[in-house]
Amino acid sequence: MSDAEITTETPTGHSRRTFIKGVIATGAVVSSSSHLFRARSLSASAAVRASMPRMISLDVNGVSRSVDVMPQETLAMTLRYKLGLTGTKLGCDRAECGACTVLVDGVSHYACSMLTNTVRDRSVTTIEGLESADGTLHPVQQAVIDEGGFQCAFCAPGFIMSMVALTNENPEPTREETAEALSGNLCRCGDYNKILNSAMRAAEYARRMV
Amino acid sequence: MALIGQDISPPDLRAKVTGRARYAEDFRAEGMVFAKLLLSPMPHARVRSVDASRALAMPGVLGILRAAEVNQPDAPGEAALTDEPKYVGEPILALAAVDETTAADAIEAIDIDLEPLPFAIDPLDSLRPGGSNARLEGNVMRLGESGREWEDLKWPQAEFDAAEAEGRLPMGEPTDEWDHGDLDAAFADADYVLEDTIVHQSLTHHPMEPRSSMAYWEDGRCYLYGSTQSTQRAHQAIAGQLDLEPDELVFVGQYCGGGFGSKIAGVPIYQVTALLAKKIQRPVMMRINRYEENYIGRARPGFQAWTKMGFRSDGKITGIDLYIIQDHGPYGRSGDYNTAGAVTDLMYQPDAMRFRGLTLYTNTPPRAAQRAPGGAQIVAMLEPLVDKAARELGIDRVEIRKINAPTHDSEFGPQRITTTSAFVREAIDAGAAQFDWAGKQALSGQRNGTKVTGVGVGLSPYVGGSSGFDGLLLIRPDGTLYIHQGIGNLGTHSMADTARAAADELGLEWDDCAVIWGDSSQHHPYSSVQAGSQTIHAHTRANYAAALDMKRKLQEVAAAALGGSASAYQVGGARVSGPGGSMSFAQAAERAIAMGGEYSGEALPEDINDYTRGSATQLAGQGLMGVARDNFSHEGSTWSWVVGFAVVELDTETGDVRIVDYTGSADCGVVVHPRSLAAQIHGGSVQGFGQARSQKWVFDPKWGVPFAHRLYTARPPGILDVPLSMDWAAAGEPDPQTPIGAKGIGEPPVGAGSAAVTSAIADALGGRCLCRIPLTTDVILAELEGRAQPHALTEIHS
Amino acid sequence: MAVIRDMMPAFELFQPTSVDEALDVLERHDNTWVLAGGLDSMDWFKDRIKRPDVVVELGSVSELSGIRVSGDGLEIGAMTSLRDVAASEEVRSRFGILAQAAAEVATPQIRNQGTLGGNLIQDTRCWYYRGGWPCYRAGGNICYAGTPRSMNREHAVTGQSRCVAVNGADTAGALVALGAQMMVRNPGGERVYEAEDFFIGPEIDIQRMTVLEPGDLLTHVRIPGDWAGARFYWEKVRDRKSWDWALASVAAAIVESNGTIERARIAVNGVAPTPVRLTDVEDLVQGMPANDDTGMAAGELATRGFKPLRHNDYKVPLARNLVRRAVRGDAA
Amino acid sequence: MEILRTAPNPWGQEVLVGVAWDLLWAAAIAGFLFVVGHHLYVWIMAPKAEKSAAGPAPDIPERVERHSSASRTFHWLMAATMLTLLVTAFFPVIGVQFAWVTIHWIAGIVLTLLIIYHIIHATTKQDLWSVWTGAKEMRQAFESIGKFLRRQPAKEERSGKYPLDQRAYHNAVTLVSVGVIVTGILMMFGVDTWFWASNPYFLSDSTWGLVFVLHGLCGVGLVTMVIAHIYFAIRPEKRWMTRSMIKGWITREEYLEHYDPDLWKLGTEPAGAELAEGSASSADPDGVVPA
Repeated sequence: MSDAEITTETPTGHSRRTFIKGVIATGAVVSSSSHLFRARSLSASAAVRASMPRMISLDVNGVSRSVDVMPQETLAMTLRYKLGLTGTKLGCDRAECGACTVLVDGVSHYACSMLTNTVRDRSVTTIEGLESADGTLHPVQQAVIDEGGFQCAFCAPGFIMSMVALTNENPEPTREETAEALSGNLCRCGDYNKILNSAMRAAEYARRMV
Repeated sequence: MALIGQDISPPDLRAKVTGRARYAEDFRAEGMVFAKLLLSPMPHARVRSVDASRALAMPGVLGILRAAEVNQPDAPGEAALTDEPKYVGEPILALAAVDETTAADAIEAIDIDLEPLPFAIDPLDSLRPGGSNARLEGNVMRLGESGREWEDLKWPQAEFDAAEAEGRLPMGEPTDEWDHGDLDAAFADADYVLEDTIVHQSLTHHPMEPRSSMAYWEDGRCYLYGSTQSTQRAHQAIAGQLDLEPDELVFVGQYCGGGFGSKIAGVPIYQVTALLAKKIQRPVMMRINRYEENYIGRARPGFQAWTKMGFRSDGKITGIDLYIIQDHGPYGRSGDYNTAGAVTDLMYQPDAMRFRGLTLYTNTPPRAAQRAPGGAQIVAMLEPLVDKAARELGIDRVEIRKINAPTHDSEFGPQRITTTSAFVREAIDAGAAQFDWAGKQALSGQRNGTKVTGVGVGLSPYVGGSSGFDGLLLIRPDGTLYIHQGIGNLGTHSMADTARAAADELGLEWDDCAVIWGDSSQHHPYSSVQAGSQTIHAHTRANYAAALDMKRKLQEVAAAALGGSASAYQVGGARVSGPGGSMSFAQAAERAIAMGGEYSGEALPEDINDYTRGSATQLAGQGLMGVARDNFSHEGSTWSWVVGFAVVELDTETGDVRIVDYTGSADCGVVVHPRSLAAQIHGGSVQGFGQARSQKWVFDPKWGVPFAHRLYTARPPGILDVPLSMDWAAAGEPDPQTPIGAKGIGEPPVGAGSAAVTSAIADALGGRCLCRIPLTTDVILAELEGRAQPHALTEIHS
Repeated sequence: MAVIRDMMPAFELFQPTSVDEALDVLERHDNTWVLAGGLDSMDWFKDRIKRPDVVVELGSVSELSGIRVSGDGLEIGAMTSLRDVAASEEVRSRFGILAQAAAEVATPQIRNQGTLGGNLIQDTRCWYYRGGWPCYRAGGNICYAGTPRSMNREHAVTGQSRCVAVNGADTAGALVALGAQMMVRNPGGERVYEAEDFFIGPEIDIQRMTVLEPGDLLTHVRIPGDWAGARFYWEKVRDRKSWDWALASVAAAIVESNGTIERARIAVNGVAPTPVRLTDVEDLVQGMPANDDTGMAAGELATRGFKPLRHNDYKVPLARNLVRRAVRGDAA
Repeated sequence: MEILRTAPNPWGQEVLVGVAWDLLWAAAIAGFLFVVGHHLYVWIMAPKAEKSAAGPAPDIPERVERHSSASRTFHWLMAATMLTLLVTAFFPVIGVQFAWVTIHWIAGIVLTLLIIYHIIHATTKQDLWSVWTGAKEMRQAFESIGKFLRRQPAKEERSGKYPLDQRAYHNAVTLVSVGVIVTGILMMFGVDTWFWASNPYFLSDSTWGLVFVLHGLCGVGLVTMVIAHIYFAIRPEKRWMTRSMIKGWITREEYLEHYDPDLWKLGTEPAGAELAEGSASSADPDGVVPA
């Protein structure tokens, strides 16, 4: 089975129409997202002091995007519900599991536990930003595929972002350093051995590319 | 080359590494709004009144759903919403609003009056004279004339006093009991008899993906996006809960971010999403957060147990007396304790055995199967005791396991059944060789500064397969084989791996196959739940059966088109060839559509499940269909085995333990997908490490409120808590009772990992078995320092 | 009354670019909250227990970040990330225990975002308190963790005063052992505290962990050169090797000559509501050989008078053995 | 102003947890306003009272002993513990941080012991009723108030050893002190002492709330009372009383001026002496004598 088929949004069949009618592909919803997740809570307390602009500009995956955020909004929520970037997962929303890991100026952060307003002038990379425009996978992604990847893979985007951060910082990590670098991500399937194998391979691929 | 036995890339992997894989919370619908739950703050209460007027008056609030509006099953069944919450965190009502912050603010604005009711957190407290029960109906259910009946079971104070005096588990009247052989004679025959009370904690499943869901209604049909282990069965179950016909519900669950038994089929809370969406006529997203997942996400039942085991001087186990009190939670009926009895009998093959037990309802979150339910607990509890006997009798610890291990025709359990195959000794030998048991034994007790090394071994069996499900295949005119899979996609890759049985039989390359999964509108066959290690066994069989059906039809289609007898045609290389020539699968598909009847699915076999019939009917006329029920013989009960070998380093001054080496070796029949098997062995074992070392529940006994509701307080293992590198092996002997020879492997590694670690820790402590799980730092340090343990042996939630 | 989690209540956000501006915002508003890395804070907000009207986020105050040599010591801005503290060559080469302690906080992502100041002033992790129970620390009348039936495995074995919560800051013990000073500013000016005086126990203020009052900002940590290059010992014992607080930790700076301890500064944390500096032990070991006997005597003295609660007796031998190792001079 | 504080208990039920510290400020302000108001009143508008005629005083010594040394010691010890209690209780509330708990409960125990001593001493050795308000005192009070309201110049009644204002103050202090002491003793079960470990479940959470509310209310009440007490102790026209509490005696003139020898027969020491010195009831401006 080729990879291309995998990424089709829906399998073939006559019910495809129903599917598409009902559900909006995540990427397409951006322009009309304000009704999904309001910019300002309706019940927010009244006194609005003009401390922060509401519309801010975010640099996500190399693209500058304008988005209306609440002061208390986390980056994970902005990415997932305002920018349609659902690759960043919410596993705990408490900086504990790492499924929401993104890179901010190349450094790994828990997107669930940083305010969107704190990344205004910084560049954010999510799992969606790793693949090249021509479909070439990032060496880390390719390494994961070549090692047979994750199990349930809900943690995968976070782990992959941590691996990217590691390969950027340390081109020749030992297995121990790799484990340490990935210790902010949790895999409940317990697939750590394969994850470490993937990360070691990723470092090797990254070295080869340089 | 046959696909079975090869490493292949699962078809969903690219989506998983690019972030395009869509889990339930990743779906969006136009006009989607958000739901939030109001959870019970009390362990047991009755809702006196609810005043939602302030909440409903808030701008953006769209409606609430109360318990009366959802299905309320009879006790001990669980409803999605309740007016008599039986644990802290149980959902009482749900509210929808245009955004989540508003929904949260509105939940806070609901005035609810709760009447606290008596509650029980520790099962033993409920058995004491005058102890309170978790449920108004009673604290246990016993098999009576009309099935299970409620009972308010109390044991005499004298039993508690006696138990305390003897430092053992109180053991009053059980509700379940079975035995075989002459136990007294067995113990009389024994040269060494041990007796211990052992406690095993309850622990939450905590899959990475919480059970979020999204639903909307269109033209009277409900569209529900959820996370499930088993798509087809979830579709059926949820339709049933919503009182819908299967074709009135479209259920989509393409990816499942972990389940481990907690999302086997329908998830109760999905009803709430669906009903709320119907009520307010808007698409509803119910984002379940980790805090809520802790409560409604299921957990493994804990055991308070006692055992007496007799050993002959040659290591043969003569008799086992086992007593288990199970901590059940407030709903349903978990059979873990009974399974634990059967597992014990199977793995140790005593001449005589008695099992007694009971399961107590408690006001703690609901229990469900968790990867090797019952098995994972009992092996971790008993294996260190077998070590103790081996040490006492001067027998090698691996050897004593081989001495007692069952063979293919060994009987076990109350019904004295046999297994389909038991290559236990082979798996042990393969693992011991891979791990270098003989060499690593030398490390046992070795000291390096304050660290002492312990080497452990743990054996773990579990049920590994069911049968009787359907396969549904279609070759479309594009020449591709579409393998319809009703099992789920929770990362074991069995969604792809079981499909190989069909691909291999039809001689196809993997690139010529497409797996259809995860969406009820894509027509799944009736399938096993993806739980209990069933799928690799059940669906290699079902797909193989369908492939045989398809192969026959290909031959007949070719014969009809090209002439000659059908049996003279060969299938291979995406073609069917014979005396009259050769045709491609694509051509055969066209031809089958033209021929109609059974070839294109217009006529269907009698014995397939109605669900499959419905799906096949929908697909009829679109290609050449292979559809069949798995009618292959299946004599005996299918069990798989994993033996774990671990090395730990225990710091004698801090009680800190590091697992530094681990090998798991399996008897799971034919190895279908080596890399996936390794992942199952290692992943399951890692869950076992967490069970043995860190995960546990804590409740405040006065208020009945739990504390381990965050990941950092529940403490599942992280990447630094496991060895840097792990190894595996497999016996690789095919199971004779299944055509592909493969048995399931999901369950047994958990117990193997846990037991190997508890065994290794006991070894590091010079053979002292602490009889408590988890073996946390404080427990180990208290033992090393000769100080009182932090909690009484029988306490289960502290 | 409902308990609802994970959607933060609305607040107004300020992102000042200077300390003066930050202090000004704090002075002009009521019910304010200072956000450093935000990891502890957001927990409170998401639990909807702390509900500030105004949040002052300090990420843009550049004068609060960075490590610079000051005299014979170092001055570290409170907003310096734990990652930078752990990676700093200056810190690693001269004040190794601080780098070690910072490197063992939680996880890489948290260290990338969490700050030294935030780590130091984090609130306690007592689960009764964090669960929103109306305990003494939360302004109520009961220490729910201190009853004879409470679940207090992670709680204090010493220094309890109505409240039995522990200080969870890994870097705190290290800074006490290094004799660091905390520089605090408010509109009235700057105050400087010795590290050990910066943390206050419930006997002084049951609702705070440090001397900081509303309107105060911890701006810098100054580490004197006194202990530069001493033999350091840091160890943190925890249930999980990442994302976990210490069951107990020890931080020690010891100067030896000819196998004899010349002077020592030792602190344990995770055992009391504040990091505990062991001045008695420091006096005891002075002039004694760095061996297990001295270590044992030091450990025994360190834990004398500890009053374990129902579930945390193990912390007594644990703290004793950690001090013992620190004095004995195990390879960390 | 917030008076009581409630909080959700672990089951989400709202329970009382204590008084709001707004009350402390209210009490302090009330005390301050009383002081200022009273001072202004005396200074500007109080009607001059006639001096009561001193009757014959045949056997009055030059110095009349008003308080024995035991009584004085008691009074000052009590004053010290009371101030200690108030300082340890309220300074932390207003932001002065120190380790107050142990000092507070030890001072509380000292106060309790002093009061037990005082009760025993008063009932056995002293004229218990000389400091309590009885029907006569009540009548006197009503008369005074009536006069005040009619703005008649009040003739200063010569009193027994303890004038009405002192008696009333004593009663109020007794009530409030018993309140803090009883609740304080209960609260001792919430802290570790040398004798027992704390058991916060000694009472239910709602009962604890009530105990804390009562303790808080009484404590806050004491703030006002102590402010008034100290104020009167330093007022010029009352200094003779303050002096007597230090030195033990008053002069013959003072005796004759303020006391009715029939009501205070020399040779008996009435109860409550230690408590009531130097004060005037805030409700009874009539008791005030301009210098």
